[in-house]
Amino acid sequence: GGGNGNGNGGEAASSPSAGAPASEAASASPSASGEPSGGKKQGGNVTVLILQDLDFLDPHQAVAAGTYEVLFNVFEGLLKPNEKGELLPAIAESYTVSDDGLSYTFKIRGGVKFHNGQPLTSADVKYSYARLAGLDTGKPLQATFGGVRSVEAPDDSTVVITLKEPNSSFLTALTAAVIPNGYQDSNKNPVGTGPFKFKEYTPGQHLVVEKFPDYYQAGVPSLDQVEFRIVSDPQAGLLALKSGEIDIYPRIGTEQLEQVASDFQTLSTPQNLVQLVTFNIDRKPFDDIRVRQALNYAIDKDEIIQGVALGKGTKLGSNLSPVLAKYYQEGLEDKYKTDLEKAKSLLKEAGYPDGFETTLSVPSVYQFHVDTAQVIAAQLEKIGVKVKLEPVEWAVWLERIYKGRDYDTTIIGLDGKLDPYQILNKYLSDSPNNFFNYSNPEFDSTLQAAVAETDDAKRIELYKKAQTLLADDAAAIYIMDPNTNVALNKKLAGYKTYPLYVQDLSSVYFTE
Amino acid sequence: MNYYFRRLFTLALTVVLVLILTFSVFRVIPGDPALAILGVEASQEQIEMLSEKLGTDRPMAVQLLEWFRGAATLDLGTSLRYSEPVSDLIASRLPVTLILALESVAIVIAFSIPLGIAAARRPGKAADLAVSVLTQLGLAVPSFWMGILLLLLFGLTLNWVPVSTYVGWDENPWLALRSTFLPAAALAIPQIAIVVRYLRTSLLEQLNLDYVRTARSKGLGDRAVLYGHALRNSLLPVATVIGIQFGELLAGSLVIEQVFSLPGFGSLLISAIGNRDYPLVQGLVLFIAASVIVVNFLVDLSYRWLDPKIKLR
Amino acid sequence: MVGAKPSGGETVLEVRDLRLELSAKDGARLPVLEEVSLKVGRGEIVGIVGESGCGKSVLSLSVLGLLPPSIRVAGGGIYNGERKELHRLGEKSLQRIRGKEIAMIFQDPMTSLNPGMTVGKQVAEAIRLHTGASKREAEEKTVGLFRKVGLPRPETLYHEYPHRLSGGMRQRVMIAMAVSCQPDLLIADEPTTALDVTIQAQILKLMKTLREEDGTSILLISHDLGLISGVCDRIAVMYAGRIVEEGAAAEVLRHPAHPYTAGLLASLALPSKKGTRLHSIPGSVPALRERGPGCAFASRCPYAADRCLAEKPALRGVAGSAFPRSAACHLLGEEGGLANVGS
Amino acid sequence: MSAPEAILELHHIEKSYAPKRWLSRGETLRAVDGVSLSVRKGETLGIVGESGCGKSTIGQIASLMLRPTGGSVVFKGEELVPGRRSPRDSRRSRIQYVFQDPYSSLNPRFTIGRLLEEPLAIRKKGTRRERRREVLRMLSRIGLDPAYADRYPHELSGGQRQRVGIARALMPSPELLVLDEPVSALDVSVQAQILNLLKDLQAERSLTYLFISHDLNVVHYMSDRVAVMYLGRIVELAEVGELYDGPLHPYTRALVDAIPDEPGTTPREAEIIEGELPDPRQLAGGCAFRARCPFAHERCGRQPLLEEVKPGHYVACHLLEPDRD
Amino acid sequence: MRRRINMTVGLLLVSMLFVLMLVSLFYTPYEPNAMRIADRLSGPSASHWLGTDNFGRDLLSRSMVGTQTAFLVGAASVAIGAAGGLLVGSLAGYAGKWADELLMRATDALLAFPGILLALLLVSVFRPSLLQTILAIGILFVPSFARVVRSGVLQQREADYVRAVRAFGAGHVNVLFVQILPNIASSIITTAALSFSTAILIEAALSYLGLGVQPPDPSWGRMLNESQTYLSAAPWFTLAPGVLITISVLGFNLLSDGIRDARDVRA
Ligand SMILES: Nc1ncnc2c1ncn2[C@@H]1O[C@H](COP(=O)(O)OP(=O)(O)OP(=O)(O)O)[C@@H](O)[C@H]1O
Ligand SMILES: Nc1ncnc2c1ncn2[C@@H]1O[C@H](COP(=O)(O)OP(=O)(O)OP(=O)(O)O)[C@@H](O)[C@H]1O
Ligand SMILES: [Mg+2]
Ligand SMILES: [Mg+2]
Repeated sequence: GGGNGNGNGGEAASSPSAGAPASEAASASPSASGEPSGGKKQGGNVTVLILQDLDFLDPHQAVAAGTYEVLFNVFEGLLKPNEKGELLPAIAESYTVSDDGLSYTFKIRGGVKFHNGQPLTSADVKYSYARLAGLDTGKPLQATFGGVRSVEAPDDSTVVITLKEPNSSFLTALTAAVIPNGYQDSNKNPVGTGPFKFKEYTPGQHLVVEKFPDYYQAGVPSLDQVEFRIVSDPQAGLLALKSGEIDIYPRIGTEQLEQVASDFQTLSTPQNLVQLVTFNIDRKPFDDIRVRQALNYAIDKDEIIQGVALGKGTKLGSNLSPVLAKYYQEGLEDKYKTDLEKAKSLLKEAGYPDGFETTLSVPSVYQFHVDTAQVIAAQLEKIGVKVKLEPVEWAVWLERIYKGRDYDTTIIGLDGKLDPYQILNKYLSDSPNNFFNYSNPEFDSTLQAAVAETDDAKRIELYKKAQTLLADDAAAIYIMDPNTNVALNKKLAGYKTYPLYVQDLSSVYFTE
Repeated sequence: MNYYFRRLFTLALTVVLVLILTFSVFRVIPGDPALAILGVEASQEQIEMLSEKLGTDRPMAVQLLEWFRGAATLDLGTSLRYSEPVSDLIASRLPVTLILALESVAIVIAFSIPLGIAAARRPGKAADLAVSVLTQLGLAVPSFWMGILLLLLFGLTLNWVPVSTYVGWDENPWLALRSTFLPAAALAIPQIAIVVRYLRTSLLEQLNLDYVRTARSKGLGDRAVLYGHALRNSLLPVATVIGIQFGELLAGSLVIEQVFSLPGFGSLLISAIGNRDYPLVQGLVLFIAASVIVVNFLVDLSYRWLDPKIKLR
Repeated sequence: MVGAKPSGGETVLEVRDLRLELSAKDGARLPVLEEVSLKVGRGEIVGIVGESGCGKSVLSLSVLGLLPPSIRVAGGGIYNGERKELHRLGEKSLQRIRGKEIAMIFQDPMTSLNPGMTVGKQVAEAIRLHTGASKREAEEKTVGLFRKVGLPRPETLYHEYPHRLSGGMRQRVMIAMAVSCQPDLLIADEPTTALDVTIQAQILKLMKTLREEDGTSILLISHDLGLISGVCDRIAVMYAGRIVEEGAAAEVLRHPAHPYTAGLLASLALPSKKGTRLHSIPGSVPALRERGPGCAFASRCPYAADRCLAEKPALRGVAGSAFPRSAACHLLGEEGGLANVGS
Repeated sequence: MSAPEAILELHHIEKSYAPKRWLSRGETLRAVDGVSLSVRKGETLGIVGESGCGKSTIGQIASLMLRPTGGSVVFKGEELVPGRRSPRDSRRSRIQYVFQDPYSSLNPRFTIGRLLEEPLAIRKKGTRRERRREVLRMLSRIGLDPAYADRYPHELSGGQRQRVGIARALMPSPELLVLDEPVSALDVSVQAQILNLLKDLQAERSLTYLFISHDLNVVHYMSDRVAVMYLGRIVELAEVGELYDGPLHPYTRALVDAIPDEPGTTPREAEIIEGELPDPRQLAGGCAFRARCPFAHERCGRQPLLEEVKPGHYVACHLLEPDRD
Repeated sequence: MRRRINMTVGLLLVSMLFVLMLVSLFYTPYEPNAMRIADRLSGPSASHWLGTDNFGRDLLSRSMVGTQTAFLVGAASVAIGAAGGLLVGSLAGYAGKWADELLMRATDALLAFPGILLALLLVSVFRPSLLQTILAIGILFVPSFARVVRSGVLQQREADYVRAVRAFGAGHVNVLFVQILPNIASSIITTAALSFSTAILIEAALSYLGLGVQPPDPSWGRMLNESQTYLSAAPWFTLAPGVLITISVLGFNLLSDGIRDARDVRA
């Protein structure tokens, strides 16, 4: 995923599954906006801007982050993340994990209804998760369900899920949507159990949802109807906001946020995203750690944060955002404090006294990255590294660079998850997504140990060590976690920001 | 008869050429539609599964043939990205682009004919010079920049027109017209300039022809000569130009829709190209090319009405 | 200077000392016509001959105020039968005269009809304009006119577009249009030049018939002396913007008074000259800008004297001729005796 | 009918124009339909006829500029295939063509000198110097000041341009000149100059002329023999005096009747044929003149052949058939 | 009068831009890619005449360097279009028959296709970049040049003066290059000038869509694209590139008109 900037961010990493074990509460994600003075008013219609169109209405097929963001209001899983990244029970009332960590038993909440009025039973859960795990076909619809051995529904209110091997990050997968047993029409007329129910969808234009009166949580939601309107151009979005045509503009550009600050409520929080410059470590000269370190020393992250994000970003030193405070290894951000002399001498040591030429490929759809790339090119110039910018189409980036690993350096934003394993596993030597070509046996064993570890404190230590290893190896240049900004109508209250790519409208309400 | 046959044959040939062209485009460019949909987190199995489901794992030639077979029965296939029939997607975006194009054509006609006449009536005089300066400027300002300027002026500064809200044609026709007025105007301005220039030249040419002298020698007044005789004959090249413009307007709307964030063909096509959603791209290209060609064909037919000399041989 | 043939002395058109000036691009004022005088009597056919560019067309256009904007009347006057000063009339009054009192036919029947309107409508338009006839009446009258000018199948022809007609047919349509409101005068500017030999003869015959039946006066313009000499009562010979000789057709041709007329006749490749060397006029017509102060023909004239180069000769009566005639040449004796020039 | 002294013979020349556009089925136009003709050395053969009857087509085929759809061209006993053989063939340059329009046939970007030099330069005859000398000599011969060599066509008068056109055709020293309406675009007073020049040149260089015109007087003046064409066919061919004094074909008669009277003579009562020229695309077959002919009867539904009715006088008309019997 | 005005103003504007381009090769007030984040989005001032962009880069310097891209794209694509058009057009016009039919149908097909759409598809085949943009626009121009050349050749081929030299035995090469092409040169030049401005417009549109010239290559269209984010905050950002596009298109259009008028005079 992208960044904040022009709202182009956020699509790169796009698995909807996220979460952390409910008991293990995550960090201090900032929540609700400043409570306005007026009292709460029931009802009302709200229009929320979204930047891209939806890919599928079927939550099991949908992969785009932008879709998950919207469908979050319509669907629920056994568990549901809150604004702090903690997993709370949703359809499930409670659950237990067997000692071997292989078997999960869920107790279904009573009185949960689907939008079509049908009451929810364990059969629906079984159908949904078996479908996701591909138990019939042998091919899981979602990778996170790959480790599921079986899903059983011993009675109407109990579901038992068995894994092939223990996995501490599995619980996050259970935020996946539950749909009615045997329901096939999700793409036309999605039916879920969330606070809002689907009303209509016009491709390229909007998706409208309305209040689901039978939602199991009383008084939720407050709004009668929410329209997610697709406005792909930020300038048009700004105009629409100003003219009152939309009420909530998530991921508004930083420039624009400042412009509307006086007339709107504004929020700006880290979004659990890692923007980084990656090296193709298999290629010369990046196979030499001194070169990678030299480039790290040459970069001035503060200048980038100033220039591209207007200061609204958090400096990073490894592949984890401080949003996940519990796992976050502090102090790595300044490991490679800008030092041009050191950078030059490292280059000299590596045999490049006059620098070298390289290509920085950047996905052209993300203006934020394109901008960052321009600043980086200017900074590297100072140590004699000539950077040729190569803007590539997103589809080309995915195929050639991400899958094909055919590049020198590239710049991208990697979406954060609620669980560090799912963030860091790209660096495993045998990971199909290891487009860095990073390979460090010590890192591999550390991460493997972390995911299998059941002890909380030990696991945290292992994850921190993994981060440090990445930083030591200068596996990439970790730049920042750009803030996500939201501008809201001043009459609205109760809006929560998540360390995830979601819009939660269930808590939003109008004030008098 | 023969004429129509030949025309239709050429038309069909043109469309097929255009389609093969687009298809080859997709043959050469890198980018896997399944990957484009699934993004970075997708596993290899997921990609393969999706490719199989989309049918993109088959050889290109098979896909092309299949697509043509479908297109022959007006089935444009299913969008890879939206898994909706391409024809439905086109239909859902058509009103916007069509209104935009038609509104522009209407604006073009409404403005260019009086301006052209004003310029041609007294060549070299003040009105002519003014029109000529205006048309030169109109031609030179890129329409999307004109759109930005209009947006800046009428949307941001004056707040005269709603911006960025596209109101459905079926919801409120009046608002729909109003919300597309600025982009339509931005699109129309360069085209007005073109038509005015053609009309002026053509009218001046006609006014210099012998038959105008004959008409005057009958005792007809200036207006009768202009409107009754010269104008009609000079509309012939203008009709051609407007026919060609329809295509330009359709294409121009691709760009202007981006400026005004209108949910028309433009955003659909650009995202379809980005997503390698080739049935959608093919469908859109086919549709646009076909409409351009059909409009040009209609213009050809209007020749018959405007110029009896052209025997449709 | 009265019409030679029928009906007394009534004049339908008089041009007196007309001078037309062309404003050139560089601002120069060039005389296109100088001191042109001409009368057309009722029922008379008057021919004007002269080479390309001598001013025949501008003369005819000036009568109805149809001159191009770059050419204006700079002297003299044009009067119709009622002695209205046509050159002073406003556009509105001229419109009432055009087509009704004075009508015109142009050289090229291919381009002189509106290609986008049926020929019938084009004729009916003129009728409705001047007589206020209804659509029906105008159509009936048009069909009648078509029949009169010898067009086949007049009813169906009414609805045809010009391009479906041959040149001769189009010229007949033009004539029908011109005579539709019984004008006193018909000006025909090279009406047959674009037509084939056999068709030319047909059209000239038709004009003659019109004069006989309706008494229409005709001003017939041509560059072909031989062709119109048989049709005209009187002819005027123009050279470089001036009338150099004028008189009864037969006399002018038989005894040309002006060296130019004589030279022209001598250079015609007539059957009688077979086997002999043709007499030719050396040089070519001077361009507008090259016209000096003297006689424009002087540079080509075998008899040119010093006076001819210095001074423009005026048109003067020629004595010793059965009908009134005049010529503009210094060689004519003071008393206007015929200089015996020519073959 | 070829005479022994023939320099150029045309045998059954046909030229039809197929409809231009691809896939359209319009009628083909037979511009020339079976014309045979022989031109004798040193004579002037005139061709008259109305516009579109195929005069220029014949002329261009005769000068090998156009390939006929049928028939052959024989020059001095040797068959030449127009358009097909090597263009630099020296025999080809023995026949030259003079265009009707003296303006459009001269490249506006070339000087007169270069225009005249071109025929020689293309054939790479002589050095530049020699060619230049040749050009200047030719200029003075046709009555133009050598200074004109550096002028451009638009600086010349019509008569001067036509002189240049003729001069250019003479540069390769041809034996036969095809003159396609060489004076039609000129003013009467200049026509005579050109006609005189042509006569002089013919005498000087013993040229043979194929002289095309629609002006019967000019043809009469120039020609020894005259062929009359009507819609792609020759309808009558005879010595000039005989043809004008005793035309046999009704169409020739109409043409001759339409000649204006000589100024000053007593007017004749001319007979004028009615009707318009038919569309050459829609000829029904048979005698093409049938529709306008006052004497037409059913025999005229067949195509009449060009037959010799008197020595040297050929006519294609059914009316004359009984005469022969 | 009117004629001379077209020519004069056109020449004036074009040569102004040309001089600007030449100057920009050696001198710009600032290094066009030098960033000064502290100065970002500052309005026009004495130190930055046209203000700065979102990286604090000097807009005047960037606009100046943009002329290079504009001229390059214009000249190169016109060259490609003219060369291709000359080849196709003269082949079609001169060879005639089926070659003509084939080539003309193909150009018809290309022409039936709206220009921008075609350029868009072509650029996406070639991947967006300066070179590919030039190629795409160049290909786009081939049909229009081909038509001009073909109709010129067809017209001239049957002109009497060409038939005359052919009668003297002139070869095809002579006829095409010595006789015909000089006489249709002016219409080719007119088309070229017009295409030049079209090229600038299309490049701007493509770059505006993000599909044409890519950073860090300077391009006016790209600048417009970047400026749109800051439309209300920094309206001057959009002005310099927009005005420059307008001026250059205006200049080349006027020049094209001027050439055409001049030709009319001689005819
Ligand atoms: N519209 C015009 N603009 C400028 N000059 C003109 C215009 N019309 C005529 N002239 C000039 O006026 C002079 C007389 O022209 P006019 O047309 O009367 O000649 P003409 O005798 O009719 O010749 P032709 O036999 O060729 O028709 C010519 O020198 C011509 O160049
Ligand atoms: N290239 C061509 N394509 C089609 N038809 C042609 C072509 N050239 C001539 N024709 C037709 O052939 C016929 C004879 O033409 P040609 O030029 O020989 O006639 P012409 O007797 O010289 O006429 P004019 O007196 O008008 O010069 C005409 O009907 C003409 O329309
Ligand atoms: Mg005239
Ligand atoms: Mg001819």
